[in-house]
Amino acid sequence: MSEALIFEKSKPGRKAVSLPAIDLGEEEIKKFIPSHYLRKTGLGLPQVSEPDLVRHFTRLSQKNMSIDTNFYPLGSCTMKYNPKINETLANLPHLCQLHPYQPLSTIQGILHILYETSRMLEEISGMDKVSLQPAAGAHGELTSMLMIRACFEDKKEKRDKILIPDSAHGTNPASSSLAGFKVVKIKSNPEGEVDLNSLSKNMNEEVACIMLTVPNTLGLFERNILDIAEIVHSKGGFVYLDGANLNALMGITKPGDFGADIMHFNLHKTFSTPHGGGGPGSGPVGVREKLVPYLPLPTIEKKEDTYYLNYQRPKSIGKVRSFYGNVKVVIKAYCYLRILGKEGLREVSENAILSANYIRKKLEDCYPSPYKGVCMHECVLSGESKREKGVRTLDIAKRLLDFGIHPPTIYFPLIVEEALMIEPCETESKETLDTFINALLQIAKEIEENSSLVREAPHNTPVLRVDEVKANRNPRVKWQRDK
Amino acid sequence: MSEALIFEKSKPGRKAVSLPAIDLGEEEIKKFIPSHYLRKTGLGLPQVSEPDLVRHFTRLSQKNMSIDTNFYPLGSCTMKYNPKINETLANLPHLCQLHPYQPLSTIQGILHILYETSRMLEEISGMDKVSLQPAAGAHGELTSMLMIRACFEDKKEKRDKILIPDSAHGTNPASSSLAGFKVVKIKSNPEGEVDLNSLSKNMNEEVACIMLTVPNTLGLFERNILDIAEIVHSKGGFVYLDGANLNALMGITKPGDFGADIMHFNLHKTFSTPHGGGGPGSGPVGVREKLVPYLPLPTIEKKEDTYYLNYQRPKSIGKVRSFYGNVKVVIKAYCYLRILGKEGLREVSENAILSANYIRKKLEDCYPSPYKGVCMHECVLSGESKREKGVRTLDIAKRLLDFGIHPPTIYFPLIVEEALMIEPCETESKETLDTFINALLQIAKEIEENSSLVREAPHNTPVLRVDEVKANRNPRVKWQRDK
Amino acid sequence: MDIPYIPHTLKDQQQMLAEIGVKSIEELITVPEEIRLSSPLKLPSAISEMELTREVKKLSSQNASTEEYTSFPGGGIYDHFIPAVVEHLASRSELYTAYTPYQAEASQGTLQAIYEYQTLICNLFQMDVSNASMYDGASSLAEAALMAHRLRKGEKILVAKTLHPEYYQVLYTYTKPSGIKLIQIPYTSEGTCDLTWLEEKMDEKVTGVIIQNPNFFGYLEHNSEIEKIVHKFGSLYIVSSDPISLGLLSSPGEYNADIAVAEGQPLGSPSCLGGECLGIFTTRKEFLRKMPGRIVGETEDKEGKRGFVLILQTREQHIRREGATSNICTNQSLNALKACIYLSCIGEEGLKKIALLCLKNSHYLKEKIEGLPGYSSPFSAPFFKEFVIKTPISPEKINQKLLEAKILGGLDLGRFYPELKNHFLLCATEKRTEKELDKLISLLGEINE
Amino acid sequence: MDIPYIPHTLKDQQQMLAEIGVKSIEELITVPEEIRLSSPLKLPSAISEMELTREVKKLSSQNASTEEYTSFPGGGIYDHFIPAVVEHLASRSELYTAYTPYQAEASQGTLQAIYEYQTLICNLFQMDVSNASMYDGASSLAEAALMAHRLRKGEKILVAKTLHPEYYQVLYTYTKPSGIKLIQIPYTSEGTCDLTWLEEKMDEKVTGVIIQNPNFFGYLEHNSEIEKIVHKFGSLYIVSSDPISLGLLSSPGEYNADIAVAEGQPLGSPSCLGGECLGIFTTRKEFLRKMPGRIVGETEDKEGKRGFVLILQTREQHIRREGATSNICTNQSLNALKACIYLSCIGEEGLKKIALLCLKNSHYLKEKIEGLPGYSSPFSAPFFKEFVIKTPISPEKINQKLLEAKILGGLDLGRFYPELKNHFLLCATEKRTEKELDKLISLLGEINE
Ligand SMILES: Cc1ncc(COP(=O)(O)O)c(C=O)c1O
Ligand SMILES: Cc1ncc(COP(=O)(O)O)c(C=O)c1O
Repeated sequence: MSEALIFEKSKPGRKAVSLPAIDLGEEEIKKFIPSHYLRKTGLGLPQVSEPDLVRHFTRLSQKNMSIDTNFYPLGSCTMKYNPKINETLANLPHLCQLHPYQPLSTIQGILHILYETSRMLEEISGMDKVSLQPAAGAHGELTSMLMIRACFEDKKEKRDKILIPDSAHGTNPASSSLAGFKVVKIKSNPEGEVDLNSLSKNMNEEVACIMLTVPNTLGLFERNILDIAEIVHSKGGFVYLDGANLNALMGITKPGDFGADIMHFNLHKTFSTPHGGGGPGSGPVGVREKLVPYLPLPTIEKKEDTYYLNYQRPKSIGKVRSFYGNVKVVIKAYCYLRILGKEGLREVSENAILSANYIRKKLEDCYPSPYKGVCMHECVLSGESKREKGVRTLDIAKRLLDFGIHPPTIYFPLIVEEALMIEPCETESKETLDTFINALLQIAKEIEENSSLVREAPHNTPVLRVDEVKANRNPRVKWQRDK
Repeated sequence: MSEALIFEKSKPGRKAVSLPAIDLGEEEIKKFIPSHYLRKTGLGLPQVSEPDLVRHFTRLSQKNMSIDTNFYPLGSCTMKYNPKINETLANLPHLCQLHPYQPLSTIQGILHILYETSRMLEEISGMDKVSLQPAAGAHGELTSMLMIRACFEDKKEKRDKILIPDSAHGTNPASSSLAGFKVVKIKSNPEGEVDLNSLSKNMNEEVACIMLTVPNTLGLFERNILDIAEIVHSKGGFVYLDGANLNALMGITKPGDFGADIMHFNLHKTFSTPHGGGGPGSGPVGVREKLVPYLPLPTIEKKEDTYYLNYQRPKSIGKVRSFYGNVKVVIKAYCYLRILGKEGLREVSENAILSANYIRKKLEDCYPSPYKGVCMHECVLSGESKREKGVRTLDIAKRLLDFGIHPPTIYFPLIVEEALMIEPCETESKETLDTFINALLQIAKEIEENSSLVREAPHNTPVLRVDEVKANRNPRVKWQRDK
Repeated sequence: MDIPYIPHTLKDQQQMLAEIGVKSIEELITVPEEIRLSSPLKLPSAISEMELTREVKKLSSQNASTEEYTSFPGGGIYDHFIPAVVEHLASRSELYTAYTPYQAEASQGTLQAIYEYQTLICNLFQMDVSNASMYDGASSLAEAALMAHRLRKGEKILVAKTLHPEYYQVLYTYTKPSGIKLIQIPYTSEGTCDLTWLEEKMDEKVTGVIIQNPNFFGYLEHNSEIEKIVHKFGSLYIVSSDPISLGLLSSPGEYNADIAVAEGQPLGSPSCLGGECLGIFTTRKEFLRKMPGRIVGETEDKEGKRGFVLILQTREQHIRREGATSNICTNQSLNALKACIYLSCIGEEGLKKIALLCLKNSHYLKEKIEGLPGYSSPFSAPFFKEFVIKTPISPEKINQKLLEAKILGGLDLGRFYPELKNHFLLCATEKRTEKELDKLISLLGEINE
Repeated sequence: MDIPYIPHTLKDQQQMLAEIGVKSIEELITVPEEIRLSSPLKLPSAISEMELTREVKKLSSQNASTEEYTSFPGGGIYDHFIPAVVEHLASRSELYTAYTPYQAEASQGTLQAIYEYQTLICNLFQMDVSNASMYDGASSLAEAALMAHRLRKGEKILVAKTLHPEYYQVLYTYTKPSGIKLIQIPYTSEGTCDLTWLEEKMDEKVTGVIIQNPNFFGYLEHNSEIEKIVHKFGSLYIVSSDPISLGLLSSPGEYNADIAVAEGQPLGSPSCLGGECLGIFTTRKEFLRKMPGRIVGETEDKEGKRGFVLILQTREQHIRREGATSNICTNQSLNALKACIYLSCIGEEGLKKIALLCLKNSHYLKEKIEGLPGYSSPFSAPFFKEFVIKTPISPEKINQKLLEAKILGGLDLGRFYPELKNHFLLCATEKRTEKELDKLISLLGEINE
């Protein structure tokens, strides 16, 4: 059943919460605030009762697929299960009712958590120092590019290019360009890894860094990673690691050990914090020694068992957001790290790799991709072979919805036609993987036998396929009474 | 999609929570506990991962209708909205992590809440003292009948009968008989109220009390209530009030003012605490002065700003449950009473009455009941007129499910054939009532035009109509591996 | 119209009144004039959510909760670990804002969960059938006695003196109208039922024998020996048990109980001053139709799909009325749900682990305390997570001292057993750390006179 | 296999390996030998949920939270009342465990909620369009400056000195690569922007002017006058505003702002050390396609049923890559959801009430404090819920004293403004009671040297 908008449920006089009485008259208000400063018209907020409010959002919630209700193998997003204890603890009043400008003596407990989380991320990544400031992965990228920029400015080197493989995530080029760099695209070789020739040809003293994703977005570990790093380093560039895919590497290898100078983490991926319907995330950056001075303000430091915020860092790029990062997300990551411990993290990565390969193996014949062979934590297949039946990957994705499964990432990475990018995560059982595999095999059969079933999917969702063209042609971005 | 049982998801070795290590060997265990005391076989508990556990119960939850998602006008059950602030506050750690045998000095805050709730219930009902011990309405009834019994034993009067109108709820006779009384049924008159003749005829010195529901289960206020009380009192009997329908009376009249000597409340109805899928509830009992000595143990008392538990009450019927009642439910009722205050309670009842009459008026022509005219907080209609089309009230109820509406109570009260007992509650908007009204009108039309649509309903629920006969013939009350 | 829980606007009201054909709500109120209230209720005025929050938080801070205090009382309510998932899942509002699943098709969530609960409880207790919950352990036991009385008309029920005293009181209240005589079975220096006495007193007029195991003092009853004595006379063997103990100890089913009940609070419900109880009730298959309470059964929908539904409702008050097996209607369904989630979460290995942690902690504590000057252990039977200690001064005084160190001490047994003045009952669950245990031990050591 | 988050049993693993055709997971790891770790990570060992809970609760108790302390700091993060429904509804796990609603048909819950959020924000700010959230108020403002730069290539942006200093710092970091010059607008003794200075400095090379209103000190800027000055030169008027203030004060739309941003934390998110932010971003319709961030639009499904979908994705990084309007991908969607629920709950009348309560409390406080010997009020402009007080001794020392009385004092302005040494910024929201205000006043009275 469709759910009316909250505005359509509004009637003057209804209220959803009781508030204390206030006895301030017009005149008194004007004594405080001259009337030309006052708002002239209504606020345009709805007036509904609490029961209707609750029913509205509860019903809306049921119109979502989510980790807690569905398999959600969205490639590159590491949609792993979000442990409930993390939610409980991160919501403790003494953790989440703290003002950023309270005296340091009154926030030592939470600073401990932030500090220790950084230290653990350093150990996992082989970086020398981690900052928790960035609010998400892309923010971490931007922060990092600004640091690299600052470093070269400091060294008086003019480098304004960044190398980015053609398989990279869109935030990589976007962040680079936001930081004032020009993007140079590096081709992938037929194995789906960085083409060393293309790299060598493009690497020079104008290049500030290469942005690498390891494993890359095809789910493949860059086997020539040491050569890549060598080529870049030898010309004075930095190796930046997009850590979105760290879920493949924990306890197996460290970016710091294979040449990364700087990287970001996605706590909302690898470290199990929920994705919140789009955020908040947290995108800490980690750096090797030489980039430490440029980390954003403030850093959290410890001196004789007391934690403090260090703003005395003259070379820092400054602040990248207000206050100290997405603290609540970090608390959840801390809880995750403590529950898993040193033993658990490697198991996470190993099982993520196992699951991805199981899916790959079972589906690669039916949805062949140009890049074959063993993958890491995710695999990229392709719906290209279905085009001859007039079915596109988009249709396959929509049809999966009818099976109660959230589709993989589609049409990314760009270098695979009709890509299906599948990241199952270690938190999903073999039974769930089998259900998914069977659904995709079943869909392949349907494409053969009755392709319109697939082309017209979904059939069981709260709305059928929505008209995106119409939505974009004449954008309606807010509700208005008479329309 | 159907959800497998949790046992069917189990695999040896999976776990859903991490626990501390324990290093107790077989031998050490036997040092503490001789082996013949030890369990010989497995526990039969499932082994699932936390992600699978969470997904299981989350999906199950979506298979329910509930107040937070649907209109739920279950007559006699007062399915009103359950305010969220009550949930939040009742779950405060300092309220719900308390041991019943802690020193009194360490539980003064919660005793205050319990004490004040009793006082407020006394004022609302006109009773002299309220005990919060009973766990639900039926438990309150039993407690009350035991008190009446104790009182007459005390007075050395032998009275072993209880008068109960034929419209009464099943718990009334069941509780009476549990308390050792014989039940004498009193007929209703054509207006649906207690037949004074039948009452006079049956009232005598063998009768301990009459159990009255006011308004009665037809939603009608007993207009002769004062006469009824007079008849019963004049023969030395007590008037017991089943307070399940108190939502009609708050701030309008008090049971204590119309002759009730003893009564129970349903906090999970009138006072908005959630029904929990069947419980917990809370069924406090209130009494007039003469029955105070018999209240169950302990009572909560106050002496110079200090609260204590009083067990020094020699005439008490004793304990009716362990500890002090369904405390968490009481906290929620306290919150409700504080938010509504004296102003709000009357509005609650008035609006409940308004809504019930609105529904009655709109539907009584289509679903006529033998008892006509203005009702209080609920109305009883009948599907009897639809039988000629081969449709029963059960079918109508099932068809309502397809409209996203939980059906009213059906086949109760017993004195109305094919009863539809509708209690809308003051928390539902006119829009919701109109949706319900239109659905029932629509169903009436369907019965005329295509009655099998109704007879075969529901059509859109997680399961279609379930086979109750089969379920009862060969009861399967637990899952077993090979069946 | 200032109440967030009432959506009717003035205009809504007017429209509805117009439809009904009256001018005011007043006209709809059929309460006779002479009994209508002429003045408003004498209650406090409405306060806002913000003010209420402040008020209740302030009141709550006047309690000493286990959030800040270390807890050692047991006696029927226990400070066990509750995994975070339990609260998260039990707070799904489709579950807690629904009611009794009368309409099966709209209640499969609740019904399946209860069916799973029944299975889990049957498995754990090794009993054939379980109902969907009673009010608490005490009333569950009382209903068991009444059921026994329905099954075997006798004259008396023998009840262990080592049964929780409050359970005994409730049993007494419930059974009084039926005329059943309750006779208490004394305990020995082991801290358990006197078998010789029992053997002597048993005869055909005994409807049933009620035992708690582990008993109120924490000790293990001689369950198999008792079983033989009880069944020799065709009496019913009724047991109240701690569900956590069943992770380690022999189950009621194993020692052939006829009815097994329990307080289910330890399975995922917080202590809440004893106000979040769950009456577990199980019995033999052949007694199914005599059982009190609600029961969920498996069935199929009309297309053959598995579904669940309330069954055997003809036993219940809404159908059988004065002839019902019990008067219970609203039960403790949400606590049963919590138990279901708890047991599914803790799982086969987890419950064993929890039981062992209790065993270890309580035995460590007992050994250390009985080694302290002035303290001793009066009873000799094996125990699970609770035990009795004789104290050098009154438990009340000791507990007062402990309170200053943010410790909630043991339950003063003198309260229920005059002969056990200066004894207290201590409990150490899996939540107690070695540090906490040592702190208690060292404090007790300091208070030896 | 001791991790509750990994379901694979040993047997599962073996079956999967067999299907893949390898013998061990090791064989699947394509990481070159020479960079594989030879020893385990040097991290603490795994602990159990119970132990973690104990640890984190202990750590949390080392903080002084507003659960126990009375809060007077403001400066961008505020202690506003959050109705209980907000947390209840935002904890619906279908909402918080989903991701960006790329698949519209499986995400109508999130999409409709965002659409409602966009509408609520547009209405409150009286702006044409809103995106679906940015990281925080500061980065939102920085993105506004970059957008302005895309729209009007100029040389410099004038920025109020009364803008939150941390926002200024973030603005500086973000705009540096673009070469835009930031020039600060001084403030007058009113505590607001110097209009004479502004008029003087304005020219065609000014891309935009950035104002905060109420400003960082809490005072109201001369927004209409500024607007005239800014638009005279075709510059863009960019405003950062407190959304709560809009319940009472003139909105950015009313005073004709081109881009209005805000920190949305006051709308239903807890303070959380400043770690639960929400970047609100609104602008004019004609700039829609230049806007950063995600946008939800209304459309229809193929049967004509209303549905919602992400629109104008061609602006975004995953399509436009280096040419995108922003690099943002993951945003603060859950906080936008909270704002949506908060505003729907508080409603039309509620937000006005909240604003008035803030107004009343803060003015009461200010009047009383400036009456105390040694304290004075340096600025004269009207203010909303925050204001500046000159203190007789250093704010740090005052706050230390207040802390002993469980009060969190004002923000020491010397930290950001050397000229405002011995001044602090106090905030009184609707949550402050008269008693709390009086306590602060009386304590301040005691610390007048
Ligand atoms: C490979 C890769 N890099 C970077 C990002 C950006 O991270 P965020 O969304 O946290 O900004 C993503 C996000 O999906 C990604 O998959
Ligand atoms: C009229 C009436 N009386 C008594 C009861 C029994 O109350 P409870 O279910 O709380 O035991 C009910 C419950 O529905 C009822 O409707």
